[in-house]
Amino acid sequence: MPEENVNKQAQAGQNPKDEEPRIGVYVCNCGGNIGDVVKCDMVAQTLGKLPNVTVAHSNMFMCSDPGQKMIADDIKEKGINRVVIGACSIFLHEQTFRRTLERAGLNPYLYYHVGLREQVSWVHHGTPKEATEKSIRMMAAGIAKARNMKPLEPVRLPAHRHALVIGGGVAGLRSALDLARRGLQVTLVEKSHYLGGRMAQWERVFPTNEEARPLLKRLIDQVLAEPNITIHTGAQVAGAKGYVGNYTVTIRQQPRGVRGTFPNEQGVMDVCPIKQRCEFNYGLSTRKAIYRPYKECVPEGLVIDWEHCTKCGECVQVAPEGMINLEEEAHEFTVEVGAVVLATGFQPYEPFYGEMGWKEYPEVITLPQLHRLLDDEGPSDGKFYWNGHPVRNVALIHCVGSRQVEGVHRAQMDGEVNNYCSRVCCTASLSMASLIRQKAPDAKIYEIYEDIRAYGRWHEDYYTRASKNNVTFLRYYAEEIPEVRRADEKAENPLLVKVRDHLTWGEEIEIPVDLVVLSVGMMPNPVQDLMEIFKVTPGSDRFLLEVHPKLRPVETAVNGVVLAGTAQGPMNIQESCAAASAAAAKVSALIEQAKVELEPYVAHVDPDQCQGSGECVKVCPQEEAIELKTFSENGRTFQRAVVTPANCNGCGVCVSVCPNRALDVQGWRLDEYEAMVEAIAADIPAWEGAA
Amino acid sequence: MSTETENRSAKILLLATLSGGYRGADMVGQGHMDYPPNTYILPVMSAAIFPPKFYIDAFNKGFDAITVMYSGTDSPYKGESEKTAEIINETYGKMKELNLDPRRLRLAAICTVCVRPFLEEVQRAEKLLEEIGSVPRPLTKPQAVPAQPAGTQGGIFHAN
Amino acid sequence: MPTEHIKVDALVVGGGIAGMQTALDLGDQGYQVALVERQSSIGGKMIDLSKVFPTLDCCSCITTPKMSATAHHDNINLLTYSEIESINRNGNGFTVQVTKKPRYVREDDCTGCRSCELVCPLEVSEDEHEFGRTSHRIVYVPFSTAVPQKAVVDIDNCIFCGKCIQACPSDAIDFTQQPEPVEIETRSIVLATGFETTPIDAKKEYGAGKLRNVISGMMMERLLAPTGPYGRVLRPSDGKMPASIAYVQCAGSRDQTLGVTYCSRVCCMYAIKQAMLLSGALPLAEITIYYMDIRTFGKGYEQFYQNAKAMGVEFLKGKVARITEDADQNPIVRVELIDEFGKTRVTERQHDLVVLSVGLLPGGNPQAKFGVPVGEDGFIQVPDYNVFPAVTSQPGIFVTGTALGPMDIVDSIMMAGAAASATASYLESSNGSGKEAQSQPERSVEYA
Amino acid sequence: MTARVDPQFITELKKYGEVTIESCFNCGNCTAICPLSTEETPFPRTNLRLVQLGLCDKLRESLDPWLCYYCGDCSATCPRQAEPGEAQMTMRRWLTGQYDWTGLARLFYTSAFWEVGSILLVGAFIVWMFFLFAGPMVTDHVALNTFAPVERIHYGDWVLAAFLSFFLLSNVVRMWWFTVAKDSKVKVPFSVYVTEAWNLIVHFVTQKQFEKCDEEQKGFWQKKRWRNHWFLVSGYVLMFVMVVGFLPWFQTDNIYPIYHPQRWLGYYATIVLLYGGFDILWSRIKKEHQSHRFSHLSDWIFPILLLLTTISGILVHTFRYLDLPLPTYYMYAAHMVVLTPMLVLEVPFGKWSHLAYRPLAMYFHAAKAKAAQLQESLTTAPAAAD
Repeated sequence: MPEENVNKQAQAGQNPKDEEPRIGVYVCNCGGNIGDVVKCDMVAQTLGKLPNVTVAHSNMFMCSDPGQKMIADDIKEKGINRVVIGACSIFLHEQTFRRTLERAGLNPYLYYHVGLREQVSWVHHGTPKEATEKSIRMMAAGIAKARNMKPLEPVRLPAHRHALVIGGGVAGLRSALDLARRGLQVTLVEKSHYLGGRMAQWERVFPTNEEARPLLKRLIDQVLAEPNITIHTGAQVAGAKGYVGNYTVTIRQQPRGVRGTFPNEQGVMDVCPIKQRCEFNYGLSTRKAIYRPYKECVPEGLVIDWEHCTKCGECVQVAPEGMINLEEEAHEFTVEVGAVVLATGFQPYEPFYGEMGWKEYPEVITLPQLHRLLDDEGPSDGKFYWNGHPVRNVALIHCVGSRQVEGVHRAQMDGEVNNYCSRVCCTASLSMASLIRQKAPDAKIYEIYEDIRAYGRWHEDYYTRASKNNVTFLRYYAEEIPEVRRADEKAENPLLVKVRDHLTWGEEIEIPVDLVVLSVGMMPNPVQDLMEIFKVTPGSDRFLLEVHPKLRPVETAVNGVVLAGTAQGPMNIQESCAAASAAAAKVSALIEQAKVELEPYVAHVDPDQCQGSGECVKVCPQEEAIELKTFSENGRTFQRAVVTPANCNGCGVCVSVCPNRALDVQGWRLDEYEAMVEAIAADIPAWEGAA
Repeated sequence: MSTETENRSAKILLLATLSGGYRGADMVGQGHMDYPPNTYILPVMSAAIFPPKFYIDAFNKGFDAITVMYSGTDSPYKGESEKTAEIINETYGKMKELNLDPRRLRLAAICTVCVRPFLEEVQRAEKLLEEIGSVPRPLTKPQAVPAQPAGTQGGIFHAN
Repeated sequence: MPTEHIKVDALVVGGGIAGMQTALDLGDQGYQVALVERQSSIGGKMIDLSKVFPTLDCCSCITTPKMSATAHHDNINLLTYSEIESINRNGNGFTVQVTKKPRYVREDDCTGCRSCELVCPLEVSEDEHEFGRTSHRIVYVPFSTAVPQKAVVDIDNCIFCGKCIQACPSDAIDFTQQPEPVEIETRSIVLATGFETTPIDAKKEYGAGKLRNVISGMMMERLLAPTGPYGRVLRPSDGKMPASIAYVQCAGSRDQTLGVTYCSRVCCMYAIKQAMLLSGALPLAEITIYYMDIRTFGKGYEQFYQNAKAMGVEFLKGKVARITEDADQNPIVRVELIDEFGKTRVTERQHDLVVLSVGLLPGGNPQAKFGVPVGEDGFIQVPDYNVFPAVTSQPGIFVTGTALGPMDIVDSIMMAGAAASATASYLESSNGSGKEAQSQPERSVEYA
Repeated sequence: MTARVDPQFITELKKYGEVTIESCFNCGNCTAICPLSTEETPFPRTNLRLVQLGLCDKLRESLDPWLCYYCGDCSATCPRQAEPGEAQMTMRRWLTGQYDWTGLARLFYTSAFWEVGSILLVGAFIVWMFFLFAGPMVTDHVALNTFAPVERIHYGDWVLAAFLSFFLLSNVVRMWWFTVAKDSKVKVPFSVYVTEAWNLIVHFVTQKQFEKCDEEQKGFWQKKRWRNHWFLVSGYVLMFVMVVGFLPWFQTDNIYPIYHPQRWLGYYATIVLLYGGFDILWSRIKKEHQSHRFSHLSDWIFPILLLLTTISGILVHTFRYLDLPLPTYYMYAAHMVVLTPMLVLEVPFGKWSHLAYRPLAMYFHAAKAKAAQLQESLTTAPAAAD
């Protein structure tokens, strides 16, 4: 923290412009959103009579250019030095109007925003008169605060031109690449021991029909070629300290146990006595405790599954000397970064036991498993076989784990059903249907769906092509999910799917099949730990929440932490890449200049009031945010509290304990609140609400 | 009925944190749900800045119920939730001295998407005021002024 | 007239939401950006909309700050009412010839006070179906939230009475204005050329645009917008408040007879959004949405759809085959429906107003002007759609927003970020600074 | 009741003609655009769906494909260009094959070899018959009744009529069996067959459903397809009646005066047959109308035979006028060679049969509807009395 900034802070607080408040009050109709309920003209008129209010206007759109111009003109021409605006939510336009003030030459913090839309007109539409009165009181409170407001300067901090990308899937890789090419340092951490995430497990990606892994490989190669990117696989974030521009992140890396590659890898795997479910193939095959995640995985080479390894040492015997070290320990290190990209990805929905026959019948698999099954490098070498027999009849059931209905579907652990659409499963299923047709030209393929959501560019072509490929479509009613059951002993096909088909006027259709594929939806990867570390929050669908879906779709409420890819919600590869790039653009804009500006909402000590009681230091929960310093003046030494703004997050705990009222959080001062409370409770001058 | 009485109906103050309750309140607005207009929401960065005196003063100035809507343990501020709870507890003590029903002050954890809990909190406060009426002002120690019986709002205002 | 020269890092073509956001994302990173918009105000299609799904935010409230921020950004040079004439590759950069069309109002002097508009004696109506901004005076400020807030003269209809010249307090009217050439030297170009909607007369079976009470979704946006023509929802033929409104989905998408095979991606959501707004504006109206598949795929969209259902909006599965009208000009739709008992029937249902959920068609002609290839659907085709969606086959030219295919606003804003990132990567690379051409992996990709 | 599906059925149907309805995504546009589809009887999507799912028993029991007169609107407006119109045409061929117990119809539709071969065979048979039974060729003047004595030809006609009636009727009975008798939902009482019989006549005579097809056009002369078809049928029926019923009156060596009705009727029938036959072939060549874009072999054979019959008939007539005996006799024989397969093969097994099945389908459909109505009134009547 450079000293001059602290001084500037202190100055800003200590020497407010000593001038009479001249307050400009503006009431926005919001194109009727507010104006239809609240009589904005009357609000402005009434407020105009309050002391210190120089102008009071109402306008159709305050946020529009003419609206903003009106404010700027008043500042310049009428000497307005405080602005109070009643408009939509503070989260939408506080910044907009601050910039207006700034452009007009006024300190942007001499502004107070009253939410008249979300908190008045939209919730009191039945009582317009009371809503108008409430608007007046809320605005009057704003005016009261404005009278006491002081100009503030943002805290300017140096920032590391270094970003941390968490997650080495396609979104993380894409973000890292963009950031690095922009000239920023990037640290990429990936929990597993290989890069590529879920995309590596796909057989093919739509809408280009490219094979997934070669496409991914090209991206990984580009990432590896960037000198600015440092990659840590097997690594997880263990903790973080700091703030935007200046995070110190602790990373814990699991060892691979194997150093590099060597020729006899297969032999090493063969001797390992431990057999485990292979996650890469979604359990369709097994692997050893020393294994290669998949054939062309990056980084190459074997990995030890520490959880299941018994350290029997068989592999060490077979491997070349020194290549395997079973005693390797996890280690921790820290990186200093300016911003964090969360690209933590998704996991496929795991159906409940018995949900459409899942786990109850071995012939029921999920769509990700089908990807593995049809993959030439998959457990059946790409042959469409199940249990050793060619699959001749297959049904793909859509919306398993998506678009769930309360009361029809079983809820997750948190009591909620997945009522969202997972976006990718329709086209993914359709593309798989065409792939099945290629592999098994005579197979009977059924797609059992609610709505076909082939929304994206070229997606509809998959639907058309599946139809032309003689895939039979059946449409089920949301309330009546298809039933999967065991066929008779003698039946040719092991399973029966029963659907009430909307397209066949509600007829009940029975389909004998060899394999049922559940098109499972997406769920976010469990990242509770990261949410706690970075203080980001999930939405009601459990995916990480953006600030505003339209205005700021990749940013979180925490400055310096952005979202990329499916951590935020279901997306396909193209959308993940676009989102990841957008996240990179935001990070670049934030830290590219090697400095970050922060809101000045930090604790401030009034040295005249402070008696050096030290109460504040005792309660401060932040490290090195406030301390007692000894000063000497005129031969008298005394102690005063001093704040380090970069470390203070403005929690205000110190404010409430100060016996001398010497402390305040800048911008949110206690005396301002007292004035606001008084203003709301006070009588309204010349209020003619009854008229 | 005089305009004064009509204007000075019971008032509820909601101190809502910008990272929690205030967004929740916005969410209620976006859902176009309805709640009574005598609720006044003030945005606060952190609920821990208010000393007990602030609450007592607010009751004195004309509020009849106060709900602090903070983010609870989800708060972005370390220490906010414990400290706030501490302060509120301390305030209860002072309210008792002033013969103020402690139910008038509540601390509620309201998240950014807590639409239903928000509405429930508002309803609870409304119901409480229906039951126990407005705050008798000015606030004094119980021995000075006998407890006001719960009556109509207008009656209380006239009494003052 | 001397040619004005501008030198920038990136030229953004199109001032809709995608173009504005790309310009902002580039400008925020410190690059110099020029934004060229053909219309007299930026804002694109988005500024015409009423509210946005799924948050139901007022659309103006979201767009105007972006417009304002774009216009006021230190690093963004805004050229409205300007056409790109030609582009020439110049080393690794481009020289772009732009013509600033004459507004017949000096931009620097005009304060947007509208005094001229008040005295102008003539009013012209735009296309009857585009009752967006119904009619305007000959000299007018395009709309109340236009950026820049400057008047423009509709010279073809002007009778040169001179009243505006007298009325203008800042002497800004200038009938002698000529097209101004501007030369932009740029290192990169981002195409945000946007989309058009399916013309209302595209489909013969839907009345070929002759049925007065059959309107497009875009027109309904205007009816619902606070700045709309009537301030409320009235039907065009007789100004009656419609008691029954029907939405015909896929009226311009997924229909090979129109040559459009793709899904336009936004129509389901905008129909549902309008239905919700209508049930607020006309609480007694019955709203029916005839659909083939409801595609509410985005974040929060499915819940939005379920909310609409719960609010009583009727969703009926069936493609409307024909729309006719009765003697009172009430539209009648003919459709095959499967009822809840599973019986299928053909039925004719009369409504007061029918809204065609028209689709998205490619806007502009990026292939001819910029030499970027387009796909069969007419939207720009890129070599690596999945991983580098914003990078075109022309080095230094990037694409964003609906120029790349139908998208909603969220996806456009995401895409804008992606285009900004791709452009920044290019500008930072040796290619962008003029050493060697950027090489894209050459490979043939089969699309769908 | 649960239905089992068979997606392979469509490949079976494809043998009967151009079928691309696997592309159909069941939007229902075809049904709603169809001018003949009604609230109670929606089609063609219902038929398409039966084919997609391979519910062939249900398709066999359905009358719906016959209700379509192929205006082609469904195909023209189909958003997926799945050609529902042509699929229905194909379904009609398939149904004809299903009704026909001999299996010939199926062979003719699915094999060009059988279709053409059998025509040649019948033609050869007629040539052989001429060798066996033809009279002497008088060469100084035309004496057709000496070469082909009218009573022998008339006997032949009757045999031929009996032959084709037997097959046609037996197929019609099977049609009734599949579509009416097997329908468990409705039992048609005998009285209804009688009261609804007028449907058969009306639809046969007026082809009025066809008229509805050209919905957008108004007036008899504007509705070209219906008008031409109606003329064609009238000429055909007239000719058939004259030849089979009144041959001695029609085939005569006396030339009647120009005002005689025999000549008028003959000329009328000839002109409309000639025009109709040409019109069909020309449209099919030009593919101008939606319904002519796809042509199955069977669509060609019948009009070609019809046209050849007409042309040869005209030539017989002309040669006789010109008093050219030998050309008249040879042409007469040729006339018989094309006429016979047209009647024997096309009427019960081929394209012609739709002329019978369509009005019958309308009749059965009306009868079933009436019966269903009666059943309903019986079940609801006591309830109403309560």
